[in-house]
Amino acid sequence: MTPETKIIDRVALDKLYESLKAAGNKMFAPVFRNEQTDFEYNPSAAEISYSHIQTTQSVKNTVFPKIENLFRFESGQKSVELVQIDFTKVPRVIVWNAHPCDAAAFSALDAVFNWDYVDEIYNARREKLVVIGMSCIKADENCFCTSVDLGPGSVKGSDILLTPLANGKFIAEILTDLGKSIADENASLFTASNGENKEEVLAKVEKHFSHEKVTENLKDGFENPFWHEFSLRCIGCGACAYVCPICTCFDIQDESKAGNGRRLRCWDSCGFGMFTLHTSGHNPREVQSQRWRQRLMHKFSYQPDRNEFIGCVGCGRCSRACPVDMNILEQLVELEKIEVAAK
Amino acid sequence: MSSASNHEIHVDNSLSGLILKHTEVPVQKCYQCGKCSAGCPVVNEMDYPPSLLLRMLQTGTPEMEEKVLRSYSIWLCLSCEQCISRCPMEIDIPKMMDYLRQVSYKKKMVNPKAKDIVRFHKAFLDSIKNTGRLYEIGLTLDFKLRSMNLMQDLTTAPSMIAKGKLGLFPEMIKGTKHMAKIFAKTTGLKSEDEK
Amino acid sequence: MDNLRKKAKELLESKTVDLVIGYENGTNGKARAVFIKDPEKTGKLIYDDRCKQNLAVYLNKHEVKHYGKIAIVAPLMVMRSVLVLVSECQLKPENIVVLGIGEDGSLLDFPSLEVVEKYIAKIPLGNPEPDQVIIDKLNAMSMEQRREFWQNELERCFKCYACRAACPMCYCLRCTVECNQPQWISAPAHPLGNLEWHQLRTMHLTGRCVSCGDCGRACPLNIPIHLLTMQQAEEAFHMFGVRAGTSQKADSALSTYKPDDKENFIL
Amino acid sequence: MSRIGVFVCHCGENISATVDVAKVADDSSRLPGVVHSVDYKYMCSDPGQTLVKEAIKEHNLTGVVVAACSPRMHEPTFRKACATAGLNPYLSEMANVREHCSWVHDKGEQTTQKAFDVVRAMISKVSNNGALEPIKVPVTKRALVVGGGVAGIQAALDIANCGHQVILVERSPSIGGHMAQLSETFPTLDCSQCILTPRMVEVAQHPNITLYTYSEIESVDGFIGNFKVKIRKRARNLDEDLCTGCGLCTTKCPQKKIPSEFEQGLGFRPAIYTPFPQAVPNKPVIDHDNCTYYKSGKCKVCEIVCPTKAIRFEQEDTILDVEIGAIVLATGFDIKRSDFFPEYGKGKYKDVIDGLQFERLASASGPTQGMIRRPSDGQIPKKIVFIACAGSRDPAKGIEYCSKICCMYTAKHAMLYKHKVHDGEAHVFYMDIRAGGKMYEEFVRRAIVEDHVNYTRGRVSTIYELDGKLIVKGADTLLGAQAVEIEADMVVLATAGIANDGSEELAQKMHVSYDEHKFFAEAHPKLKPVETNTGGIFLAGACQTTRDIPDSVSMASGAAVKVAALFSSDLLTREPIVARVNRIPGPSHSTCVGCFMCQPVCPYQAIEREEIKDRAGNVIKSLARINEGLCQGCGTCVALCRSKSIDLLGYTDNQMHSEVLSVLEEAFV
Amino acid sequence: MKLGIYPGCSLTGSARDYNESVFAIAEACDIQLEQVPDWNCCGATAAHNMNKELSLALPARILAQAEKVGMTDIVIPCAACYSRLMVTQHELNNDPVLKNRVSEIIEMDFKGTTAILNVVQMIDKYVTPVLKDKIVKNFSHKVACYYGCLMVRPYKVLQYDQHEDPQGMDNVIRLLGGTAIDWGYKVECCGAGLTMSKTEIVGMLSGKIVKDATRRGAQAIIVACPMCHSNLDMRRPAINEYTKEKMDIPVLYITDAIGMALGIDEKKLGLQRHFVPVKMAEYIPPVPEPKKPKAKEPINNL
Amino acid sequence: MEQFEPKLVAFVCNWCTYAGADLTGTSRIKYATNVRIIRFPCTGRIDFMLISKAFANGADGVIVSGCHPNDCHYTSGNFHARRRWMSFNAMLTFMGIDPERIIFSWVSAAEGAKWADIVNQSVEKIRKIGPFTEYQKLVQSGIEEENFNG
Repeated sequence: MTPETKIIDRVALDKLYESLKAAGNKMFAPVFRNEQTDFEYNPSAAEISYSHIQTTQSVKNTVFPKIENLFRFESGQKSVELVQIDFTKVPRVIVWNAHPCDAAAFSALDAVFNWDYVDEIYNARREKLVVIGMSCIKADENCFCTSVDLGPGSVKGSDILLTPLANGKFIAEILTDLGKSIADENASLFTASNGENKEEVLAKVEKHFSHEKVTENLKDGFENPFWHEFSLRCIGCGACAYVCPICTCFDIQDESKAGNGRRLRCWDSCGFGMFTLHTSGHNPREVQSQRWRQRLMHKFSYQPDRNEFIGCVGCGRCSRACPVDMNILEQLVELEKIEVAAK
Repeated sequence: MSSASNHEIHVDNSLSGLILKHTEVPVQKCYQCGKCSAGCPVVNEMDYPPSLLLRMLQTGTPEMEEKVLRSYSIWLCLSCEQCISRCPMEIDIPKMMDYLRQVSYKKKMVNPKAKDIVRFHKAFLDSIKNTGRLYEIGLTLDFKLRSMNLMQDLTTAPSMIAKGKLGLFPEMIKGTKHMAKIFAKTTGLKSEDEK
Repeated sequence: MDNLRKKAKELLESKTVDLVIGYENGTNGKARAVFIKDPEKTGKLIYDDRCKQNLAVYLNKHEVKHYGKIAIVAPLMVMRSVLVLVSECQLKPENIVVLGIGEDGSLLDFPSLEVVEKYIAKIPLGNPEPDQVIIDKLNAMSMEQRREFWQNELERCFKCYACRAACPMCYCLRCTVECNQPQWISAPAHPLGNLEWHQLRTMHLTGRCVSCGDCGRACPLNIPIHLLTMQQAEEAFHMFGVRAGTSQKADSALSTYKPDDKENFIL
Repeated sequence: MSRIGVFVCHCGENISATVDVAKVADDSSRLPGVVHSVDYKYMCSDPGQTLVKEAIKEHNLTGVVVAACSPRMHEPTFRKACATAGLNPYLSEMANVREHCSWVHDKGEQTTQKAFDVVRAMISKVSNNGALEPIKVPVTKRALVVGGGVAGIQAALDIANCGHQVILVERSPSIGGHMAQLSETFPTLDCSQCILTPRMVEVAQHPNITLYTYSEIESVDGFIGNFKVKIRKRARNLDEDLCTGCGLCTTKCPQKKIPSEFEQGLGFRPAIYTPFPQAVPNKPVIDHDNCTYYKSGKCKVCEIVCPTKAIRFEQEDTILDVEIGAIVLATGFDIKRSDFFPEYGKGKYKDVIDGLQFERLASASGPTQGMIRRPSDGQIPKKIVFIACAGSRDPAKGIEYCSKICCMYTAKHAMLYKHKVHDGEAHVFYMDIRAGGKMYEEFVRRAIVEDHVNYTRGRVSTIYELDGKLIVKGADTLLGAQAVEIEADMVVLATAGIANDGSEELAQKMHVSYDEHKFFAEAHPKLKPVETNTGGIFLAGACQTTRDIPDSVSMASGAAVKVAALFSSDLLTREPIVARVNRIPGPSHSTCVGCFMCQPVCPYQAIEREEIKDRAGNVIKSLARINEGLCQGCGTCVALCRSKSIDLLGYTDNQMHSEVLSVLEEAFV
Repeated sequence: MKLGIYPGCSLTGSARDYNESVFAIAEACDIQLEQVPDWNCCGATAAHNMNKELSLALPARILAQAEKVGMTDIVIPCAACYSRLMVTQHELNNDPVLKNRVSEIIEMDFKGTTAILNVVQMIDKYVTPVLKDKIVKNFSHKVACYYGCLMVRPYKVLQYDQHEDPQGMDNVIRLLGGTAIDWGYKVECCGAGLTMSKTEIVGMLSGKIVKDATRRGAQAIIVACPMCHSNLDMRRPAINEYTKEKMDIPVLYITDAIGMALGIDEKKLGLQRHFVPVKMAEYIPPVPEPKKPKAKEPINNL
Repeated sequence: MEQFEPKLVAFVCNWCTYAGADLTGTSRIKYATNVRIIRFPCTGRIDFMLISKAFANGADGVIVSGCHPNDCHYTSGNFHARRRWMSFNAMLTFMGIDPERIIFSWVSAAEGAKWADIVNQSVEKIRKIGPFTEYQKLVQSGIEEENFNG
């Protein structure tokens, strides 16, 4: 469809939110609580934060929850019976007020979950997902979306992208059919655009590096001493992976009692020491530098290779969450500069 | 069998508690064997032998503590370290005595018989404070004046001078200002140049 | 700071140590860990109020250990962590030089760990004031309120294990959460799994926590989990008279006992 | 999948009166893994056991649960039954439905439900059981007694009189120990040698006792019932069969001025000598360090005079290999010598002596024939100062403890002196008098009241010599710590009793634990005072702490009974309930991180350090390892281990975990 | 051979003689002694009696001064100063906070790495090895070596010699050809710091020492401390009052004895400055031992 | 109203409390049926995690019992256990989980009657406190599936 642009004011926006919520959609919107802003299911319109730069966690929880059941099982004396999950019961989820980086991340997730295996449950959730984006008018020193081909006003991944104007109103770019249907259903809340220019209000995010150059450098960078040098500080926690909108490592667990239970999957991280431990005792990524390398290589070398996109949207969450200041931007800038190790 | 054996001695506000806190000398450890008193060279001149002082402190009663602080013994102690070198409980009595003297002096409870000793120490320190080194004639005169005991040593001094053992003029070190500062910082008094 | 740099340089130049672990200026006005092998680079070292990370966490890191003899910039909590690690055979005393930092930020000269012990013996140990205030507040609440508080806090945990990774005492090769025969702890980050995990962490740090607060600082979700271990540190002291990280040979709270340990709940 | 058989016992009506046993059996049969389930009147009876045995064979069972009485009662019965039927006995468990159920509850559904829950828990546990092999130990019925003092003599005689072989090893050339050196004994003042020497002779003549004197323990391997001991029999340079003990060699030896060990340096002996006239065996040894022949290659006077030609200069030490079932350590104690005390002259004053030296002076067989003479000039001392607590209760000197025997022997010494030198003055400096024992307090009072021994409460600071007198500077703490100075002719220090020289080394060889003062550690301070934490090794006498003769003798008899009890059966079976540190493949080898916090927890010192080395021999890792011979299976280390690297066989994490889970399944009450 | 020296106040005044003999024997053995620059008084007994920080700061300044010019070894002839400096260095090395505090007080860096030698240690290390060839006249006298308190105590800090029966000076005397007697007052206190304020007590304490040495037939008392020397030598009137007889046993520094054996001029050693005249040269062979009753030897019972 | 019947699990040591409970049986002293006994070699073996597991799996109360201090068959297992329980108690209290649901006791092999008392008292106590629902709620909540199934 051809995108169209409308205007919506704050009061109408809140009304839009409440009406979507009232219609039985599960709303996922950012709230300021516990000294940080993070997405929550179904907060009231008044609770929603519009002033934050970045939430602690990403929105991947909507399609790739931190824990989800894969199936249930019940055992009799002789046999075990599987009970499948009814995917039709997946509710429609509307991600409200997602920044362009988060919105863009869904396409990366789509690629991962449909690459060599089509993940039914993921797709079931994804199909029911609506993204109402929000352009960034503020950014901080950890943001680098412009370096990964995105930007504070990037429309990628949003069904509707809002951009707040100085006068308190919002530009609403209706980008997809899904977006259009929402706008049409609530047409009374929107007014026509007067040619407001969103570029004027967007945050300025400097381009720090060329990701193409980084990808190129990484091709022969497996044995680069860089990894050891730059990962000494890393303590091997999973904070970066857990807040990342694109990281998708997971673990599969069975939980049962008296023979009945469920198989579930939950988040994991390639940064954990035992992530790649084999039964034989061999661990191909034995030390942290190898695991850190894996994280960066995966995002900037393997994924571009395999799925033709970079596994990073420049949201800067990992740098903010890192307890030991493993700043990814700093490292990418270094990686752009670094000489490829002699072959 | 293993068990943690960190038996700690309780620190309270009694004098023995303060001693423990400030000098780490555990008065409560004394079991009154008397070996310190047995070996003390000046025990016969003391009003309370060292082991008795420890016992008095162990009682923790204000009366006993006052007696200790007003005692002549604490000033008479020569710091010869004989007691600690033989004490089975390794109670550092000289260190304790140092502390008791400081408290006794601060609380103005110095035993009248010990006034001379205090005067001498003060004269000694003043001498260093002013010149950086000990000026023996100055010290002697100063001390005599302070103690008003002008006749004592009248016989030795002239022969000392004769033997070349007393310099008539004080030796000054270069860092006298430095010394004054050290005194000021440790005694809390202002040094000359800061006034 | 100059003293610190000078001393670090001396140690590297004289090859007394192979590596200096300290703090440097990080990105965005933060301070962070730095690893220096080259004496010429000791100018990077800093020490100020931003230097809060417990650097001892690196002493058990494979790649760091590999360097050999290490000097570590050590404010009190690092000193104490070093002693805990020595007492738990994770660190050889001959492989560590403690570049002590006094309470006023000055460099303290520690010729040996014995002197570190003596130094610590003279310092009143306990939880940092602001944390203790919160602990006291929690303790003043009713049992119900406390449960609610912790349930709300711990529910948010998504098990990134930053708390574990940041703690110098969490050095196990295989954490109990990674055991699956039996599965002691539910692996997923659901409320029960979270509660079990934090109980486990708290119990395993009882009498071993040096109250550095790094677990809480590391938590990306700002869950005040450090209060749990800090409270236990205080309890271990009250109940057993044991403070972690005061001696190289410390008998830790739970691996020793006194026949006259006092409790009031056993019938 | 497990194949488990469940056997529910009625125990007559003991169980069936309150528990619906048929229902329990029936419900159990429907549980996953259960292939056979029956109830029966008396499971422990022969036909009952046959039921179990047949079911094992018929249903090819992999596990058995017997729901009956307490396992403390019949666990061995059913394990044995399983074993006869070819099922590993540790694959059977008992569910206690009698003591813990039918006897304590009334008849009703709930009681039956409880019985079923307990059975279900045991089924769950047993499906996680592993086959274990009981640790079976044949018992070699020969005891080794180390140390030939009064405790060793008593233990050896008691064991030998039970009909068992005993090897008695003594380090010095004769048995007798310190007791042989004593003059009289408190509180009866009877002659020590008179009561000891008959027992020494009895040892030598006992058909069940093999005596190795002048011998030491070289090494000990093995474990309870099966120790392999190497004994170094030092060369006496003598054909012991030929030697008649006539003593001609000793009288003719040209070296005569060697300080005698037995006389505590107060007398002399030649280079070929027996330590004292009543020595057992009464055969001399040659002291190589002082023998002219060994020093210069000439002399051989002894060889020439020996009427039986028994001297063998070329003889060498021999190592004897012996198999031993139990060991009694009776290595005794030693005392600090006067050179340990810098403030008392550090040994430079000849007339400052220790208590054992005084014993020799007072002994009728001693160097002065019992006359109290001072060592420096042989004069009879007119004033003796006895100093108690010399070294004891003195943390600065490293000895915090009370040596226990000094108060008594000091009183005895003062008394003996007063009895021998009537006009002499005896002063005792003491700190406290500890005279707990039958007739002990009375004895001390007698010294003070009847024999006018002057007791002063205080410690002596220093002693120095002046004009042949010893100036003793002490204080009288009962007089306000007044200084006391005594000019004495002789000073006797009641020096601290300490662990015998080499006891640490011996303890390490034996793998028994010892305290910080190197005294051997008992297994339990109250309930196992003669056992060590190492099975099969027992303690007697002063090697555990200083103690007097009656205490030593009673302890020796106690140890002898322990040995006899151990020897009462041929085979010792130990349950294989021991802890084990896990092993995993690859570079980690184990999940153990080597924090060794488990070590202080183990009461049996069963946790050792194992070093994992690479091919080049570099240590890459230290791991905890459980010595299964020492482990008693309490499992405290298991619960303490943070990385869950230790498990307890028979009570594994898996077993306990599944038991807890299944006991709480479904319908509970 | 170059060594640092901290003379201490008394060596510039009442113990000038000691200073002279130390320098004289050093010169004779090719040891150059260089004073710690701009040294100050160590504070002696007075400071630690009255003020703990001061008692540490004063010695710390001295050591810091030495460190500043790169002196690694310093000799301290005065036993009191020796003890104070050793104690200070020990305490500060064991307490980094106190070390910082004291560094701040003295406004100087204090490392605490100086090797501190007392005079006997210096003799052992640098004089004894060359002594044999230099002795011109055996010091064949019977003397009592007196160590006093502060050279051997506190033992835990000083770790010097056997603290109840030190042998350092005795060995030197034997090396010089003399006899060192065993006596009861080797490590007793002479009264030290009370010399001015409680002279009668000093008279008693020193009197006991002098009397015991005399009674045992010593021809001189050998000391290595200016305080001991002044109490035993200068306080004779008080001593005589206590002993009720005139004591004329001279008191020599250990360095005097060495100097005499090396044939150094008495004036150069400063012997003329001693109060009790030293006429050692006149003494010919030592007095024979008083005959003891013949010892009965213990009987060998074999 | 039907009376609430609490579920209790008892972790006991083999040498004292298990034997004590046997004595209760041989003495035919009656007590409540609500308890299930699990035998351990020693209180030192009892991992605090097992107590957590019991609660997570539906126990309303846990009894932990072993030899009196100084009576441990293995010398010191109960001393170590005591420290562990002291710490565990302190932690639970701080987390707002009232440790009153865990009943610790020393019961010797001679104290058959005491064992019956302990069980009866414990059952009464837990009955009064009520079922441990808070804990069991935790077990089921938080899974996304529950979220989308409403």
